Amino acid sequence: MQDTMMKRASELLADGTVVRVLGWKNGEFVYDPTPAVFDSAEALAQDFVYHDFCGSNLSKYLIELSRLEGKTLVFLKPCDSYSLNQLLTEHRIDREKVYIIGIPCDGKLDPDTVRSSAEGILSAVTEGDSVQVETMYGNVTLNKADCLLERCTVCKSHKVVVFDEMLGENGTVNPDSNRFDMVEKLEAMTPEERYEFWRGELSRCIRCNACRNVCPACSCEQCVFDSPTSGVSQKAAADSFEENMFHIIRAFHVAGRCTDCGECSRVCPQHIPLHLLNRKFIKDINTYYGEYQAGAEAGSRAPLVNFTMDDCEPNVIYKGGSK
Amino acid sequence: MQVNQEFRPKIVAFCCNWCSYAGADLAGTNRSNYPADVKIIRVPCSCRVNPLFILRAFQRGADGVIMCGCHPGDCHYTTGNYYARRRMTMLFSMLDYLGIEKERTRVEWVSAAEGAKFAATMNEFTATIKGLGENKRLEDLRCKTQ
Amino acid sequence: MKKVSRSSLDACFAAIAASQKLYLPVADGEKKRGAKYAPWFEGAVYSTAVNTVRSAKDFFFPQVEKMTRFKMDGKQIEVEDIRKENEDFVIFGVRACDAASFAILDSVYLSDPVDSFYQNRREHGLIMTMACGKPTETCFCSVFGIDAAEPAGDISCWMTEDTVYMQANTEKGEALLASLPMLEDAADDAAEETKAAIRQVLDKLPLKDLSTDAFGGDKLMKLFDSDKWNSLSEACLACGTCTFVCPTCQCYDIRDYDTGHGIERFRCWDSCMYSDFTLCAHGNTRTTQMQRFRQRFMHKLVYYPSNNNGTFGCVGCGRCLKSCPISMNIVKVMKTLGEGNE
Amino acid sequence: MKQETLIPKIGVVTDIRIDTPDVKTFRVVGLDGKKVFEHMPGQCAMLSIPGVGEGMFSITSSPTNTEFMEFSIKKCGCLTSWLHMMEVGQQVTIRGPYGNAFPVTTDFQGKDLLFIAGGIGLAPLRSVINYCRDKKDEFGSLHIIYGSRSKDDLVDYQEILDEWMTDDNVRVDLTIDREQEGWDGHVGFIPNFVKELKPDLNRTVLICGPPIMIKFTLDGLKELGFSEEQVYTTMELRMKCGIGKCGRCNIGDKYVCKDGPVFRFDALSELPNEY
Repeated sequence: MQDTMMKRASELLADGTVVRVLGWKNGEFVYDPTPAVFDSAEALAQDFVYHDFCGSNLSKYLIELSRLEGKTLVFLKPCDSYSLNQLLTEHRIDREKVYIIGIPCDGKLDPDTVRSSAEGILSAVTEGDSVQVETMYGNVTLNKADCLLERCTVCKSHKVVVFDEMLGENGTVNPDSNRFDMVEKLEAMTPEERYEFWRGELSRCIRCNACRNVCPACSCEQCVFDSPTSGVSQKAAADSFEENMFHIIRAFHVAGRCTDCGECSRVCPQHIPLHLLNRKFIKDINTYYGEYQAGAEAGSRAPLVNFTMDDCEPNVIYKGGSK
Repeated sequence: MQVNQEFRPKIVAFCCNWCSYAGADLAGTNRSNYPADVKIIRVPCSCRVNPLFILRAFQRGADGVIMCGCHPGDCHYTTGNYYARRRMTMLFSMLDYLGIEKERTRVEWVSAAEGAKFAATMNEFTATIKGLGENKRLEDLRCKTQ
Repeated sequence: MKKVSRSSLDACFAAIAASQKLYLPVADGEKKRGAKYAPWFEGAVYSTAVNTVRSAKDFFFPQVEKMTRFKMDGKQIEVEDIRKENEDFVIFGVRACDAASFAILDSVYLSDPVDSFYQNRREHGLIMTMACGKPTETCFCSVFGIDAAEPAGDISCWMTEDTVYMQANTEKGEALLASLPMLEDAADDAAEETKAAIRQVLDKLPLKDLSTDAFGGDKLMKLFDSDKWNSLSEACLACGTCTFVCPTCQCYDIRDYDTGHGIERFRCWDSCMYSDFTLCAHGNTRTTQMQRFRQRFMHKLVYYPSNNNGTFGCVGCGRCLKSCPISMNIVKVMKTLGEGNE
Repeated sequence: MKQETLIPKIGVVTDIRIDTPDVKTFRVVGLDGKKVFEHMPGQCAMLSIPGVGEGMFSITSSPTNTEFMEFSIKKCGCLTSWLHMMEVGQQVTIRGPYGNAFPVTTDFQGKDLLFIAGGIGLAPLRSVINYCRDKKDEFGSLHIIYGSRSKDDLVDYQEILDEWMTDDNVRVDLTIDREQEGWDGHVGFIPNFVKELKPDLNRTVLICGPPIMIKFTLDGLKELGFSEEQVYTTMELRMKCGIGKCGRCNIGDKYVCKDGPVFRFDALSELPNEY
């Protein structure tokens, strides 16, 4: 795949369709490619990579890049294409300035998960369903399914929803994704258990803002949490309230716009399952206001900036079991 | 020292200027009783209530937060409360999801003519909160007086 | 040198914890993939993970620290000094890199004027280090002259399959070891074999040959003006992950919080990666992410050495290599800037 | 427990003088009515209103003033706006003194000095000017070139007229940016004015003002034949701790709060241009 991508990118650079390519750059190790902009075939040949550790979502970078002169070529995985669509809906990206090549994806690996069963990774190669890891302390063969990023284990869609051209076969939406299982499990708990669960998770937060800054839906020029006059500006999670508030408000701000790309959970240095907050909102929206997938089509109206006369009343949440 | 004193909850009520605030006024002129523990904050429309307001109320020591607005369809600004309705449903559901007692939050539609409903709602809500006791799960320890 | 069997290690912890707070790394987080320092409790399992997600600097320079309280009354202000003498505590299992980071923090906080908050914690903390049995590919402490087989601290420990060796380096450490009855005497060279084994692994680390030649105070302008910063920083998300997990990042912010019954002044970690780090009323001196990104690495590799006799402000713990959302880190920066600049 | 510089003392504002529409001068003493601490010309102090913010301000009164300290503060942000609303009797928190000072006891001894200030930039220099006037025999003559947007924006105008201009040892040249009714002095920007005046090349120069003014004035001085070793300035960046630990006010490896705020230009030109 990498070679095909590189070849196509070089062609598009050569014929002037695009002036730069947004992709992944080879890292120090096998698992740490960095998003990078390439402006020549030589640069691509030198550093461009695409493999199973290229998990990062490139769509947010296009906000900046689409403001530059000339077109930018971007490679989008199915997840990323939903984010891009959502950004198009919000008029954050100029579609004319972006050339999208869709690339199929069958799940990306989580370096941290690999590391937890293979300390001292020197190389890792995917071969079918397994990952061959060479470590400083010997070779290990892992099951690929066990090393995937959380979002990939419950993949919602293999379909690239917006593209100018597709490399390889486009996939389909996966209606059998059980991505809400954990949300349901939490809902079934008692409030006390839920409270304990979330305290345990959120108390680890170090307020590094990685979740916010990586989030394609968090595209505000200035965040409410950065405003010195808002009164909520706190760099540090000074107490449990701050921790709760930051994550509630952040999830709320992206509710209805979150495409469930899972970047927040991927980047969290403390492995807080932040996707569970977003998925709760997605699930609630689906339940109360009808099925909605943010980013599935450009231009759709997000549920929280929409209404119907006969929406359910807020007391709906008091009804029905522990729900 | 305060020992064995009856628990007096702090309750914040966000009332829309056009209906619920007038409803509260009517409750007053009609001499309907409702607890003094309810602190009313007048907002131009229920839609003005940002989720942050609700959280901030809890941070500052509220034990319960209720939002009152015009009945759906009666909004002074035509559609404000429809948006508020969705927003609060989502927020309250999230609070519940985080294990914060859902009974501490409520939305009630009170028109300018419903003074009695306002008083009754506040009485009932205050009783509920009294039953729940102090807000412990969404408190900011720094704001507690020693 | 003393020794204790691994089966008696728990008893050893219990004995320490009986008289003071003891913190040790335990598995943490979703699927227990990380490790964190936690207060010892009955049944706590010491995690041998090569490093905790957060560094040990938290013990001396916590993320949030209350400094002063103000009572405001009309035009009057009353200042309340809320500092208290810290209680004694012991941290077990600090790695050589983190142990070396304390010296770096010391040179900032214990230089005149002394930071009494930090000093207070430092004086009451006892550090028990643990040699790295299984260093990992992200480790590069040797680049900064740190020997993972010979960690510093008040007490250094080495762990084998069945035994833990402990060597006191300070009087404080000596006293603690003397108070533990379950320790047996061991030959002074008992840990040599373990050390040799560790050094063998260290010698195979992929990053061991990272060069620091291109860095230091005397290279200031050359590095500052390098055109490589643009491409290095282009993907940076401006989050503070690298700074917050870093054992040597020491910048802080001072903020006031209105509690409704007074003002609490606290300090919290700050990150030079944040846009408001240098924001003044008249504008910002670092307006682009490239400038902020450059500041972080210049501080570690140039400014800090320039002010501290050439000591680098990095200890090679590798945390930023594991945590950065876009996998940009000090190793990549050093390699890129070092190219052709030796 | 040890003295902690980060824990401030209380100061009382005993007098407020309105200098210009956006600059006020505050007189501050301790709770005991005496000076809170001693300082040298050019040093700064952290003033704060708890809950509003804390900021570094240069002490504009001369150390030779044994009764009080003064701060000339321009209203430009959150904290300064609050300070401008203060009334006499208001308490503020104060800590310091921070930073180095102008080398008045060493390099400046016996020298003729040239002060070039723009707008609020006079504030830090006023401390030096009055120090030198009070210790006449330690310094040569003083030449002050001061300019502002308009006559109303001249800080300490009354003091300039009444005290500095009447002092035989001091020469004052004033300028404003644009023609104004009731102004018969020079009109024009400071860099050009300095070039026109052709000040004596032996003088040691102290510049303070907006960055753009400093830049062009320095170019002008070099054209006239001044060397960078002769010129001093004082800097300002965002500060939190004031003691070189919080890590934000650095220019290269120098912290403005600790190694500055006074820099000689030859030292500054060896540092990155990040200010």
